[in-house]
Amino acid sequence: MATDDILDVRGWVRIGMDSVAENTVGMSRHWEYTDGVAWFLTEFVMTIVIFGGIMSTLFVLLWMERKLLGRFMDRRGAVTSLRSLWVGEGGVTAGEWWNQLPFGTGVPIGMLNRTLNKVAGNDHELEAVSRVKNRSYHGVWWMLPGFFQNLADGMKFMTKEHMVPEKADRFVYEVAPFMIIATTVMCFTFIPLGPQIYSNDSELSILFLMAIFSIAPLGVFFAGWSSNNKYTLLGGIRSAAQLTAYEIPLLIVVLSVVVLSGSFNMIEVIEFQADSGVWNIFLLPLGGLLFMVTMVAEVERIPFDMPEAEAELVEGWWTEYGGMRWGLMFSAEYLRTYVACLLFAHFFLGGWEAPFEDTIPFISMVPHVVWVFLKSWFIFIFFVWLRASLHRVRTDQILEFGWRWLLPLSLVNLAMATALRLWVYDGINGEWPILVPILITSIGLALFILLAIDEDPAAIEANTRPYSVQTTDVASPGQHRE
Amino acid sequence: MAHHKHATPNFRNLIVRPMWMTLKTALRTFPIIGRSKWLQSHGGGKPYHGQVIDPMTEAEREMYTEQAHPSVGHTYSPDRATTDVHPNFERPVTVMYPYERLEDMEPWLFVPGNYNGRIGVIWETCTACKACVRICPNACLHMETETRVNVLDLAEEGDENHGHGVALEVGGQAARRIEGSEEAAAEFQLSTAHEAPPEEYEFGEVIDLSGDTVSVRWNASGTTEEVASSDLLGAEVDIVSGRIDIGRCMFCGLCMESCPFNSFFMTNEYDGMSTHTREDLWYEADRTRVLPVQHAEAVDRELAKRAEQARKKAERAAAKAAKSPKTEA
Amino acid sequence: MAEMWISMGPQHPMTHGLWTLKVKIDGETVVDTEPDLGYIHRGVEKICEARDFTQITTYCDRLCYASANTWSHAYIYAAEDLLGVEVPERAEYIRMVAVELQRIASHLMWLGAYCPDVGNLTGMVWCLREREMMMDLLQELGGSRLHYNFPRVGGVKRDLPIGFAMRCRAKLKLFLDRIQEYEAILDESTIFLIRTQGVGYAKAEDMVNHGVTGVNVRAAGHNYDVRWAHPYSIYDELDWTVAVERPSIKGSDCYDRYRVRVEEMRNSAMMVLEGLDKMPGGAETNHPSGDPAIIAKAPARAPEGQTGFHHFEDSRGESMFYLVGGGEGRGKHPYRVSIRSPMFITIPYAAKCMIGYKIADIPAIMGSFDPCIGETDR
Amino acid sequence: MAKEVSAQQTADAAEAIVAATNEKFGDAAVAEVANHTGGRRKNAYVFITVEADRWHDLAAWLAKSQGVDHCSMITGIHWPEKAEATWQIVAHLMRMGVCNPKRIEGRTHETEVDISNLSGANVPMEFEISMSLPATREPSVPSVADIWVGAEWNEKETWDLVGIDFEGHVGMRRVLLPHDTPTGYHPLQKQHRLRYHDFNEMYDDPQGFGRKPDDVGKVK
Repeated sequence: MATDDILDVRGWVRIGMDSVAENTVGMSRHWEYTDGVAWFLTEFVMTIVIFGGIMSTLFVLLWMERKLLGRFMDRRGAVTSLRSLWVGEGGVTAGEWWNQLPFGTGVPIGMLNRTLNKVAGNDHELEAVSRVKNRSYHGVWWMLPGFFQNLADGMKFMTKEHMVPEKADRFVYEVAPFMIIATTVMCFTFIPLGPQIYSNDSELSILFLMAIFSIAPLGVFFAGWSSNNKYTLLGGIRSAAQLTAYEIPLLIVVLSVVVLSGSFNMIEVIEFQADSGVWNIFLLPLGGLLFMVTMVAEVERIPFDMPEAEAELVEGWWTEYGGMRWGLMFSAEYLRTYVACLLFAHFFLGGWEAPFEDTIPFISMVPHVVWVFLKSWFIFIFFVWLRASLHRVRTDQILEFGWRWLLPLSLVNLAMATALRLWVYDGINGEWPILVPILITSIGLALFILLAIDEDPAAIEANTRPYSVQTTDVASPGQHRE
Repeated sequence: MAHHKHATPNFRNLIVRPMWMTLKTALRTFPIIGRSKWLQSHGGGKPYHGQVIDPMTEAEREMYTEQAHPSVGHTYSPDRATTDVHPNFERPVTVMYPYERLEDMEPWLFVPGNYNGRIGVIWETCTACKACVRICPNACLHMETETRVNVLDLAEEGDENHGHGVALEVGGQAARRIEGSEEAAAEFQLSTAHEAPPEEYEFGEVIDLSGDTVSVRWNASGTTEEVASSDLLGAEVDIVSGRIDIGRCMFCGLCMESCPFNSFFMTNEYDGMSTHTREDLWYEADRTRVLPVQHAEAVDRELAKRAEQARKKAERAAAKAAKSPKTEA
Repeated sequence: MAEMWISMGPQHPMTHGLWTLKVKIDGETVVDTEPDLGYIHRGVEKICEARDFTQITTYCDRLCYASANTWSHAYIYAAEDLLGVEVPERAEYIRMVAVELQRIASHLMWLGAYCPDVGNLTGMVWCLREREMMMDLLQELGGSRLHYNFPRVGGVKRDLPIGFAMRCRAKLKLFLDRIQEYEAILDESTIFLIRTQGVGYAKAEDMVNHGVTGVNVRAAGHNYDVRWAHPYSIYDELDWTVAVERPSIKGSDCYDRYRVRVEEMRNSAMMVLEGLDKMPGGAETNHPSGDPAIIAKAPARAPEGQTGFHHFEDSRGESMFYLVGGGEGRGKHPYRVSIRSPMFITIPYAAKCMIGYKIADIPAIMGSFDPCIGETDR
Repeated sequence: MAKEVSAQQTADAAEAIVAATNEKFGDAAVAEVANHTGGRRKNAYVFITVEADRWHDLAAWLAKSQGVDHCSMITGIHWPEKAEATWQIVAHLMRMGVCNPKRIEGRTHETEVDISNLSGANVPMEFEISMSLPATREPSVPSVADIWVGAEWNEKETWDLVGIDFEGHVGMRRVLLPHDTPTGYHPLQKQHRLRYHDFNEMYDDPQGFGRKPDDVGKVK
């Protein structure tokens, strides 16, 4: 059913698990369960593969965030390079901890350390750098300077103490982080990384995904309420209001994609885009834009950052958490951003289908999982770019924008999707006439450019401020005293 | 004072303009594309760091060559443009401190006389006048002084440095040997004694020098006494030890300005002054050193100045002596 | 939600310093506010009573640590009024250069702190990058980066260093281009305009009655500036226009205050460039530090009964020193030093201004008044 | 517009105010034109000495008729050795002439001020008003917070640091000193002397609450 791919992970795993099951259960007297056991083991191994793939590439996301944000702000971002693992002040070897390992297992580590110190040690051709014994700062670009900084930060959280606020609602306080983290990680079961790399291929996978994805706001509200801190309470309420306001337009946009692709199964959505040869972004440009905006609000990133607003709520609903709970919640936020990027890639950019799949000869040699990751990281650049350049919108402005603008637009988008599907796709026995995507994209681009260069000449010339500002009737200062 | 032309809240300003500006800033940091013209300063096309100029104009170069101003031979750009530590980053503003030092990159910020860094004292030329102790706002300078007879005064008649000691003058200090103090000092064993060494002189302030007798007010008792000038020796207040509480010092530079004998310098050293306890922040003479070159230069300058003053004073005394016999005769 | 008091306490990102703003909120709306100052009261007025006139400059540097030069010059003008000292022409020009560079650095520090208040970290890093350029210039003049101890009674500590004029012109011309980059991310960003326009209204007459002065009053549309109302230094010889916002009936809001400060940065840069050209004796010459061209002889003692005061246009408002002569040491120390801090009076007014707005507007409004707590608590 | 207010304009405005004040408050207040002694331009300003109890009337009159709209600073000075003028209060007022923009038929007008021909009541003017009280345990002066709200925090600070009370001041409290400072402790009074704290006692009990006898009860 899915396109054949040279990286048929599920096939290999299935074969491996079949032989395992036969040699074990098959030999015993419960031999008739062999197929069941093999199936279970395959699913189990595939889930681990997906989990491993996501967790390791999450560090790419974190690293991109720090370095890109640094570049947007005209600085460098984290630069500690891998060399710091074996380099210290003048080749110091951290007390040669490997000698404490039992049965001499530490010896090879010691040897490796010494050779690495000799090969890529402290000295450096630049006099200024070697004078202060280049403590792994001066990393060359292919050593990915700064990549392992996030790993180190993550491990640091494990060492931090977990303190519960004094009068906090203990049970809710402990449950909330795990609700957020568990549901966020569960989303990845329904997201395929490749044609044969998925942990679950159910008929209604998108429905499940969206359901699980929207449980986390409940955990956020629990965390905000239970930390017995006025600021976190405010943060929790703000996040509850914002996430409900943006859940509905998000679901409608996802519905429009499902309507266009004709099935609730994530893999079929991608197959539809592959078979019809047109990515959904060219059919529903408005849908793509709305999806991006609502996803930014869902994962509470800068333009819609009110629940965690530094300026007045310090850290919003996270404030009272410490240690690994805070670390996991921090990574849960980035996991949710990663889910958003992957969904955008699957819904709108044709999942694992290479840009010009059938035209370029050798492009199918590249395993499809590479395209999935490249597309989602490309989308993540937009998330970081938004964070670097926009300011924080006030809560009431967010809600007003959500209800008054996004909801109607998502309905318009849904209408467009149904019209496209029923009249255009089904009408002409099941494939897109080449003119339709070109027409829709050009109209969308024209509209965007028109809006982008629109200037209010009267406002420029009169140099007044046309913005009619609705302000609550402000009590004139000093009035409240009497 | 008009508003900014495009400051109207419309779709264009919602995302397009701010994101375009941050993109330009990001693209400028990449090595090759960062230099392209359309990326340069916003709407101006001028180089992003400003013109790279030679810091010394022609006129300045000849004027200041002899002081060898530190910025000779450096190129200058208003916003730091160069780094050799990080070649694959186009224009770093941040100075990667331990690996790059600002005084190597921008020496004109650390011209020795202008920068208020750690205090450096030439203890040899200090005459314990306590001008710096009085001027310090935070009272972080502490100085122990002692009234002593200058060793040159003890030279006998024939000795080659006779007559170079401190001359008696009004307001200065004078010393008279206490009877029997010579023998007591001779057999005093510093290593085995349990009490302080015996006083050899008693010191007093000279009130006036008219005629041959000198009226002195003894520091110890405060009584004034007429003493024959023959058995008086010149004495001076000398510094024994001084210390600076770097913990309190705010590096304002008033002590450097108030020192009449320019033996007080603010070196351009800004790091390496941290310690673990407040006691270690009390810097004795050993940690308030100045660079040897500067030290030697300052000592020579000061000694030359004092020799000049001594010579002028001797001439004046000679002239006065030459003039006064006329009046007597 | 019932009304509750939350305390935006001493350590809070909104406060730009160490003070508490207790806010009574009903849901998201601010109902009542109560400022609580005095956390870093160092008793500068009491210390100055035991220091002589040169030493007090170092304490006045530390009054407002973001604009040290403006405060030490405010004190020096008051001390010269007390001791009756005439300052040479070149020293006045050098002081004007130092004060205006410090005004730019202070406004840049404010803009850098204001951007994260409204949610954008990029603005902060850009503004502090430009502030580095200004601090380099002030480091050449004063000797260190933040506290300069630069003016002396009767003149300045040292003449413009060698090559300073060339570096100053180069940096200021570059700075005038860089301001446009801030405007691209602030003025031309709808979210910034939504967050600041129509927020924190303050009428001109209300403000003056409450003692608010300086940039905040000029933002309400009235052109009042101590530099032309009670002229001191050489502002009359430079052709500069005061940065005043266009008046609106509702008074000034956060966006007006932002506009006035950006315009003032441009004016100060132009003033310094012009001052360097018109410097008597040329900006390239370098007199030794005790030279009569840059410092005049000044009496060290002020007998009792002699008083001196001076209003000074600080980057945050109108600061003032009132000195009474005749302290210990036969007048070497002042008997009483009284310091008027513009922010000590503006912060209670700004706290009242917030009533009726949302919690998210508190940092926007408070930040737009540019509080500096060092001078508030003295 | 001209670049600054000329010395002549300031001097004439000062004369006018001094004449009006002397004529209105002949007995209670003595007004004169004084000049700054330092700086390039010896600006003129109005110096008034007034009796403490008539201070509120003078303030109200200045605010109403002379257009003084801004209380810059109120300073309290303690002269322990002068028996008849132990407590001196110096108020610095300012006439800024700042007004809301006028609104004529719906359009808000510029408040463009042509500095060169400023005259009479809208020339900016500095005032220094000094009043003193004989030696008393509770020096108090009528408060002007109701005329200029800006004076409210100045008066709080003056009471907090110098101990001069202001009748009619709503909500007098300590603003600069910690709230648990013992009552009657006002640091800027001359009996509190600055001491040099040597290194080992630098950080303990700098204000000397621990070492000094408790001031409870003794007001001054």
